[in-house]
Amino acid sequence: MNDNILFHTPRKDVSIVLCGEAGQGIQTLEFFLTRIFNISGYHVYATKEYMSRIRGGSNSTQIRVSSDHVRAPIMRMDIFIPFNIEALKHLEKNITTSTVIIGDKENLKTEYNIFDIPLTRIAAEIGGKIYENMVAVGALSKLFKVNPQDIREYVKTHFNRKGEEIVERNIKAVEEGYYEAEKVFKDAEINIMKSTDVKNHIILNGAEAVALGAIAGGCNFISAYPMSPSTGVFVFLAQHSSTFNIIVEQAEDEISAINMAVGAWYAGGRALVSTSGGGFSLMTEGLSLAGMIESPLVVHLAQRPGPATGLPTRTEQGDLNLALYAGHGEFPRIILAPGSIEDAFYLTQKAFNLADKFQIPVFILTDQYLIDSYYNLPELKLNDLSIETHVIKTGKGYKRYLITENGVSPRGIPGYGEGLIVVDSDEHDEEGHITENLNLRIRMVDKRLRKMKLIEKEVLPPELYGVEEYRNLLIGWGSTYHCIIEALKYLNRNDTALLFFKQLYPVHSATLTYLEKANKIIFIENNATGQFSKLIKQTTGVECDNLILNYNGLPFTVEDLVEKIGRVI
Amino acid sequence: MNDNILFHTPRKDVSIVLCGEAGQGIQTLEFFLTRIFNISGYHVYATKEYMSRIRGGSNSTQIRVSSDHVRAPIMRMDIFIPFNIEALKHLEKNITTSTVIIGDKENLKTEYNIFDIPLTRIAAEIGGKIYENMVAVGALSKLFKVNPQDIREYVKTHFNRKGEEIVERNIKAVEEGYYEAEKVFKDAEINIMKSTDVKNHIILNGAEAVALGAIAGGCNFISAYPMSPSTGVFVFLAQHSSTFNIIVEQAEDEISAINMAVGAWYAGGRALVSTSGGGFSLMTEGLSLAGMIESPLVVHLAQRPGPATGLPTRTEQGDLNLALYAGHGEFPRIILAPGSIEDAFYLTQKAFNLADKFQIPVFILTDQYLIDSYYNLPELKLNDLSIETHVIKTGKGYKRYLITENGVSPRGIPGYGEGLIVVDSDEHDEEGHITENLNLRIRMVDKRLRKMKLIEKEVLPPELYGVEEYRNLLIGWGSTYHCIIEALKYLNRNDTALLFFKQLYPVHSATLTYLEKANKIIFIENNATGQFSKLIKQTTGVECDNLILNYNGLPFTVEDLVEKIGRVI
Amino acid sequence: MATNPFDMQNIDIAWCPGCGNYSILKILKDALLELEIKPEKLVIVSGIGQAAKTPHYLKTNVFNGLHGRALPAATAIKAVNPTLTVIAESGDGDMYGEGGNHFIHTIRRNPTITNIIHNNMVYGLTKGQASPTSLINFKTPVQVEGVFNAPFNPLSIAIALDASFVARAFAGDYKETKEIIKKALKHKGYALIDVFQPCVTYNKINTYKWFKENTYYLDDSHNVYDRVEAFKKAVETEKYPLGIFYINPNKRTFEENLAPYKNNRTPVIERKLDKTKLIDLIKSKKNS
Amino acid sequence: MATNPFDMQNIDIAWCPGCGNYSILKILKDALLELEIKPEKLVIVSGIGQAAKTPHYLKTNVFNGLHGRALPAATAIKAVNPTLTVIAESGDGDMYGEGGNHFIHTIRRNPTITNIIHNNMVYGLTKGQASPTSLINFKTPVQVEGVFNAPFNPLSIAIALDASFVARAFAGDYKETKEIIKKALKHKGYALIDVFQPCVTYNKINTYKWFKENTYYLDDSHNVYDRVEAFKKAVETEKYPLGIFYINPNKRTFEENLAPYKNNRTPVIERKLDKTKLIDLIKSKKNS
Ligand SMILES: Cc1ncc(C[n+]2csc(CCOP(=O)(O)OP(=O)(O)O)c2C)c(N)n1
Ligand SMILES: Cc1ncc(C[n+]2csc(CCOP(=O)(O)OP(=O)(O)O)c2C)c(N)n1
Ligand code: SF4
Ligand code: SF4
Ligand SMILES: [Mg+2]
Ligand SMILES: [Mg+2]
Repeated sequence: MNDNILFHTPRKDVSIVLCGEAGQGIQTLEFFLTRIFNISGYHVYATKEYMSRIRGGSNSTQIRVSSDHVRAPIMRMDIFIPFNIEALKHLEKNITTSTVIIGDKENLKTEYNIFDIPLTRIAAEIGGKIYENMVAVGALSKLFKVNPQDIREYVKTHFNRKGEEIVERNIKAVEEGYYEAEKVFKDAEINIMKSTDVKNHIILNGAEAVALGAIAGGCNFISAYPMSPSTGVFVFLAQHSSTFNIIVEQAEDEISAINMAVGAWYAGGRALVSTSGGGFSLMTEGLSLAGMIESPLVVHLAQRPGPATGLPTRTEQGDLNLALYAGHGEFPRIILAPGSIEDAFYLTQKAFNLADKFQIPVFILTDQYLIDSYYNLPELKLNDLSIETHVIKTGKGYKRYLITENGVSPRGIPGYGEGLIVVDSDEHDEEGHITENLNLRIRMVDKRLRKMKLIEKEVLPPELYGVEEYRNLLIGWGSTYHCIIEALKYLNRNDTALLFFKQLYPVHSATLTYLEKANKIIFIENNATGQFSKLIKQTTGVECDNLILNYNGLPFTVEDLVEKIGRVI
Repeated sequence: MNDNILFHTPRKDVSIVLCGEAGQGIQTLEFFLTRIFNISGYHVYATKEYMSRIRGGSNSTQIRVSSDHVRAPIMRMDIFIPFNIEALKHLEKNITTSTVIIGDKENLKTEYNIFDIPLTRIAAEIGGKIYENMVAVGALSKLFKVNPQDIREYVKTHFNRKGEEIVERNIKAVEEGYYEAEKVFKDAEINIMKSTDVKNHIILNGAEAVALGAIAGGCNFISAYPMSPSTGVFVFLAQHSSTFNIIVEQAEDEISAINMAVGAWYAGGRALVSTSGGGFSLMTEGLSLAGMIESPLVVHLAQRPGPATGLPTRTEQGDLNLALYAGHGEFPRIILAPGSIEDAFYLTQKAFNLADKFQIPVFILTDQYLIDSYYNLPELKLNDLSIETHVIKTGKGYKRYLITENGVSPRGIPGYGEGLIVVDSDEHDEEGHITENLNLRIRMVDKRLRKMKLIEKEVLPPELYGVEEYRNLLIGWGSTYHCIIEALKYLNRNDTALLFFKQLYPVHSATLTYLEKANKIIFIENNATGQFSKLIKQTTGVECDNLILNYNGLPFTVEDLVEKIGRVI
Repeated sequence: MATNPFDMQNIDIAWCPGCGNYSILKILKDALLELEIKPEKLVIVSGIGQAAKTPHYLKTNVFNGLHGRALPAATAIKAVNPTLTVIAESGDGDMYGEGGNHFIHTIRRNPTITNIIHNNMVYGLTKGQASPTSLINFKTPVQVEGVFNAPFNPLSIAIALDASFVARAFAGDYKETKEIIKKALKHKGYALIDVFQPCVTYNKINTYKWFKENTYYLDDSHNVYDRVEAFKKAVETEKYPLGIFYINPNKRTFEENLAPYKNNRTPVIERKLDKTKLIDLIKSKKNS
Repeated sequence: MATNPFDMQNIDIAWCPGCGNYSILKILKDALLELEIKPEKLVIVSGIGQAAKTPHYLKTNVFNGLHGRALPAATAIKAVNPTLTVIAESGDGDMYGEGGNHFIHTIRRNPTITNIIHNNMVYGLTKGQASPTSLINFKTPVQVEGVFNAPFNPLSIAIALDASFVARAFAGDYKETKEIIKKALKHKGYALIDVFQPCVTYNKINTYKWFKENTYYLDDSHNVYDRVEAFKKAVETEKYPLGIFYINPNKRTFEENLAPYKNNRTPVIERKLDKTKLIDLIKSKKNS
C-alpha cells in the first residue's frame, strides 16, 4: 500500500478530503489543519460543502496543500479521511486507485484499502469522540512532515483559554495520531516544496474578506437578518463592533434591515446589508427607495441556489438577474463580483466609496463557495485605500437634489451645517419635497439616469488571462475565477484565453472589442440559464457559442471545467 | 365666436377636456357624459390624469366623442371646460385658437374668449356647487344634439336611489345648462355621425376588464393590499364577491397577499394578486416560492412611475424588467400585456388557464393609463372561453413532482383523492420532501425549466399593423396600442408598420423574422430606458435604431407620437 | 400499540439527538391519532427553520413555504377549503420575527388554524443567533455582549389582540402538552400554542432543566375567560406559567365571515362559475 | 404671536379642508417651538399616506420613506447620530398594517423616537379602504359587508410589549394633545402616541363629534406605572380613554445598549476608522 504514487513523487499539490457528519467537528479540523500546514510552510486552500442541518448527514472539506498557490476545488482526492461509513459512501464516486484512504478500519467496515488509524479507540482513551479530529491532525502531520513542536505550540495557543487539561489532552491526541501514522506509513511521506514567505501570510475566507473590506471602507452600521451563506459577514462585524465603532443590529426581517441601512446613510452613516437571495427579494422595495432618494447603499448579496429556499447551504451564481433588475422603476446601480478573497476585500472597500460618490446602491455579489472558502495570501495592503466621504457641510437654502450637469447633487446630512435635508420616496423637487410637476419629473429622471455616464467612466475593465491572440474566449465572473484559471493552465492551449469580469454592471465598453476578436465565445457560469451571457448579449449584441453551466449546488471543479472546455474548443 | 371651425365642419371626432380640483366631481361628470353620449349613438373614449391627493389640485379628463372608435389620448382640446382658474392654467399650454372654452366667465377671470355658462350661479340656485357638473352636462348635450328626453331618463335611473328630490334637482340642472347653451351657442352644433350599434355596446375601463377577465377565468380568491393604480380590480371583485363566490381579503401587506394566493392555489383555489410596483417588489420572494413549488399564480401588476413611491397616480411602463426578473433563482413565467380593454379581459381570463396548465406565475402587466381609461365596445364574448382546470384526483403514492417528459407534473390538491400533497420551498424530491440529493437537484431544475419549451409553443404571436412591406418597423407593447395605431393612421405611410406585442415573455420566435425585414426599428415605450428593446435585443441580438420614450407620468398622445415618429422615419 | 397513520418509514430526521422537536413531533402525531383526524384531510403549513421541518416527518399534506410566511398560506388554505384541518407550525424566529406582522393580523382574522410555535428562544437552523424570544443577556455570535432587546411575549400580545385561544406548553411534558394541542385542534378559530422547546445545541441556558425549574402549570382557579387575568399571567416571568391562558369563545371565525360562506358552506373550490350571472354583469355595463 | 421657525411659506397642502391632520400639524409645530427644538437638529421620518405627508409641511429635516417603513429608518438615524431628535409619524395603515412588524420590534428595541400615528381608522390616500384600526361593521368599497376583523389595538399591544411610553390623544383637543406630545418628546426611549384623527372624506362614522362623544381623559387616579391597570384601560372600548396610559421608566434605550456607545457618546458618524487597529486585526489572521 505504501507504494501509492502519492508517496513516491514530489508533488506540487495534494488534496486532502475530510468527511463526517455535521457537528462532528470537520470544520474545526479544517481550520486546524490549514493553519498548521501554513505554519509549516505550505500554501493551503480549503473549501467545504455541507448540508442544511446541525447534526448528522455528511459534510466534507477539501484541503489543498501546495508549493505554490492553488485555489480551486478539484475532484481528485489524494488523501481521503472518512469519519464514518456514510462519509465513505458520500464521496465514494471520487475514490480512485491512487486515493490514500485513512480511517478507522473497525468503524468503516469496507472493502477499500484503508490506512488504519484507530481514531475512535485512541480518542476514547483520551477523553471522548471529540478528540478524533486531533488524532487525524497528528496522523496528517506525520505525512506532511510538520514539525511536532510547531503543532504543540499551536495547540497550546489555540486551546489556551480552555484550560491546561484540555490543552494536554489535545496534545496527547495529536501525538498519538502522529505515532500511529509512523507505524502505518513507515517512511512514506509526502513531498511538497515548502516556502518560507507563506509563513507571513494571513488566512482568510470570503466572509472575513468582505467584512474586513467593509471595515476598511468605513462601514459603521450593519443591519441584517441571519441567512446562509451571508451570515458570516454579519457575525464578523458583530465580533468587532466595539473596536471599530460599528452599530450592529439584527433586524426583525430583511425589510427592516435595508430601511435601517438607508436611514443610516441619510444621517451620515456608512451602512451595509448582508443577505442572500430570499432575503434580498424582500429588500427590493428598499433598493428602489435608495434609487429614488439617491441614497448610497452597499448590499452584500451572497448567492445560494434558488428558487425560494432552494439549497440553503450550497452555492450558485443564480441571482445576477435579481441584482441587475431588482426594484421597481429605473435607477442606476453598480454590481461588483469578487473572483478571489483579495477581490472580496478590495472590492467591498471600494463599494463604500463608489456608493458614497455616486449616491447609488452598489452590490457585492458573492456566493456560498467564495464565502466559505479560504486560502493563505499576503497581508492586505491598506496604504492605498482611503475612505472617501462625499458629505458636505450645508448652508442655508441647501437643496438635496440640486440638478447638476453630471447628475450628482452634493449630499448633506442632518445637523451638519445650516441646511435642511429633505428626502422623499415620491418624485420630488430640488429641495426634496413631493411634487407633481411633470416637467420636473422628467428632469429628475434624467438627472438620476445621467449618473450612469459618470459611473461608466469608472468601470473596472475585464481582465484577459492567457494568450493575447485567442480563438476561443472563455468568459467568467465572480467566484469561478481561480477554477477557470487553473483549468486554463491545465489545458495549456495557445488559442484560448479567459476574459474575467469582476465588475458585472455596467458592462465595460471594451467588452465588444474582446468578443469580436474571438472565434468562439464560451461562457462559464454556475447557474442554469447563463445569466451573464444574456447581459452581454443585451449589451453587445454578441451571442455566445457555448454555455458551460453547473447548477447542482456545488462549484465547478477544475477537472470538470477541463473536460467541458476541452469538449467545446 | 360661433364661427369656430368646430361648429362648421362635420367631424369624425371631438375632444372634450374637463378640468377641476380633486373632489369636485370631474370623475362623476366623465362617467355621466360618456354614458349619455353613448346612449345618443356616439362612440366614446375617456382618459384621466389626476394627482395623488383627495381634495384640491388639478385633475382632468379627456373625452373623445366620435363616429367610429378612437381610443387614444390626444393633445388637441376641441372643447375645454375649466372649472376654476387653476384648471385653466393647468391646461393652458394645450389651448389653441380653435379650442372652444366653456365656463363660468365670472369665476375664471381670464383674457380668453369664453362661452359663458354661469355654472356657479345656476348650481347655487338649484342647491349648491355639486350641481355645476350637471349644468355642464346640459350645456354639452345641447352642443352634441343629445335627445333631452334621453338625459332625463338617464338621470332618473342614475339618481333613483337618492330620492325624488335629488332626481328633480339634477334634471333641473341639466335643463338649465341646456337652456343656457341654447342662448350662448345659438344654432351652433357639432356634427358627428351617430351610429346605432353603439347603443348595444358596453362601457368598460381597464380595471373592470381585468376584474371581469378574472371572474371569467374562474378566480375565486383575491388577496391584495390597496395600491394605486391596482386597487380598482380589487374593489370590483370585492363588490361582486357574493355573486361570484370570490373570497376577498385585504391583506396586512403585500407579502401576506402573495403567500395567501399561493396557499389558495395549493388547496385548489384560483387566486389573483393585484398590485403595483412597490407592492410587487415586496412580493418577489413569494413569486420565487411559486416558481419553486410550481404553483400556478396570476399577478396583476399595474404599473405607475417609480422608483419607490414615485408618482402614485400616474402612468409608466417602467416595471417590465421587474416582472421579467423578479424573484431569486431561475424559473419559468409568462408576461402578458393588454393593449386594449378587450385584451385586458381576454388575456386575464387566459392567464388563469395558462397558470393552471403550466403551474407557473403569469403576469398581467397593465398601467394606470389602461386601468383608468374606458371606451365603448361590443359585449364580451364568453362562448369560446372556458375555465380549464388541470387538477387531478390523486391516488395512493401520488407524487406531486413526478418527473415527466414535458416538465409538468399532474397537480393534486389536499383532500381530493387518496394522495398526499407535499410541497416544499426547499429543493425537493418527487414526493415533495426536502432533499439534498444534488443529482436530483439537477433533474428538478431541468424539469422546471423544461416547461419553458412547452410554454414557447403557445406564445401569442406579435401582430403586424399597417403595410406588409415596411421599411420602418415600430414596436410597441401594452397600453400604447391604440395610440400608436392612431398615429400610424394619421401618418398614412406606405413604408411603416407596427409590430405589436401583447405577450412580452417568452418572446415569440417569429420576432426575428419581422425585425430582419425592417430597415429601421423604432421602439415606442412609456419608460426612460427602453426596457422592451433590451429584451428584444437580448433575445434576437437585434439592436433598435430609435427609441421613442416618454416618462413624464402621462401616456403618449397621438400628436406626440406623430411628431416623434415623423422625426425619425 | 396501534400504528399511527401519521408515521413515516425510513426517514432521515435532520434534528440533533436530544432536541425538543422530537417530543413535539411525537405529541402532535399522538394528538392527531387520538382525535381521529385523517392524514388526507390535514394540512400542515410551515415556514423555514428546524421546527419548520416538522411536517416532513409526518405522513400528511404539507405546505412548507417561506420563512415567516406560514400563516397567510394557512389562512388561505382554510378559506378555500374549510373542510380541511389546518395547522401552522414553525419556530419562534419564523413566527415572531420574520412573520411577526402575519402573527398579529392572523389573530385579528381568527381563522380556524392551530398555530404551534416551537419556542427554543434561538435561531436554530442559522446556527444560534438570538430570536425575538431570547432572554436578556443571552450571548450569541451576533449578540456578542448578550441580548438587550426586550423579549417578545407572544402570549401577552395575543391576549392584547383578544386572540380566541392562547396557550403555552412545554415539549418535555408529554401528557399536558398533548391535552393542550388536542383542545386547540378542537377549538373553532385561531389557537396559539407557544411550546417551550429545548435546543440542545445552541441554547445552553434554556435547557430541559431550566424549563422544568422555571415553569409551573396554571391551576383550575385560573379563569380562561378573563382577559385581564390572562394578561397578568402572561406577563409573569419569575416563573413562566404553562397551560391555557385565555379563551374568547365569542369570536366569529374568518371563514364564517367571508362573503361566499354567508349562506352556503360548500368550499369555494367546489363551486362553478355561473356564466349567466357573468353575462348579466357584463350587460349591466351597458350605460350603467 | 412669535413666528414659528417650523412654519413653511407658500405651500400647497394636499389635505382636504377640515381634515384632522391640520390640527395635528399645528399642535406638533407648537410643541416643538415650546420645547425649543431646533429645526436642523430634528428629523421627521414618515411613510406613505395622508398623515405621512406631514413632514413636508414643517421646515425641518425630512426622511419621507416607504409605506410602512418609517420606524426602521428612524431607528437607524437615531443610532448613528443620537444628538438628533427623531420623530416617526404616519397613518394607522402605514404603522399598524404594512409596518406592523416594525412597530412591534421597535418597541422591543426602545430607541428614543417619538412615534406619532394619525389614527383615522381608514386608508385615506388610497381612497377609503379599512385600516387595521377600523371598527367592526365599518363599510368601504372593499369591505362591502363591513369590517369583520377585530380592530388592532395599538395601546394594548404596546403595553403587552412593555413599551416605555404609551399614550392616546385626539386631534380635536389642542391643549391636551400638545402636552402629551411634549412629554413624549422629552421621554427617553420609545414613545407611542396614537392620535385619533377625523378623516372628513372617508370616515363618516368616526367624526369629530364621534370622537368627542366616545372618549374621555384618564384622570390623576390612573397610575401610569402600573402595567396591568394600563392594560385594563387600553382594552376599554365603551368609551376610549385618552392620555398617558403607561410609562416604564426602567428601560434602557437602544442607543445606550449599542456597543459603540458603551463607553463613548460621540455619534459614530463623527468617529474615524483607526487603521492601526485594522492592521492588527488583519495581522491576527496569521495563523489565528
Ligand atoms: C427570508 C429569509 N430570511 C432568512 C432565512 C434564513 N433562516 C432560515 S431558518 C431561520 C431562523 C430559524 O429560527 P427559528 O424560526 O426560531 O427556527 P428554529 O431553527 O430555531 O427551529 C432563518 C433566519 C430564510 N430562510 N429566509
Ligand atoms: C408597498 C406599498 N403598498 C401600498 C401602498 C399604497 N398606499 C399608500 S398610502 C396607503 C394607506 C394609507 O393609509 P394610512 O397609513 O392610514 O394613512 P392615511 O392616508 O389614512 O393618513 C397605501 C395602502 C404603497 N404606497 N406602498
Ligand atoms: S439546532 Fe437546536 S433546534 Fe435545531 S435540531 Fe439541533 S437541538 Fe433542535
Ligand atoms: S382623505 Fe381624510 S385623512 Fe386624507 S386629507 Fe382628506 S380628510 Fe384628511
Ligand atoms: Mg427557534
Ligand atoms: Mg389612516
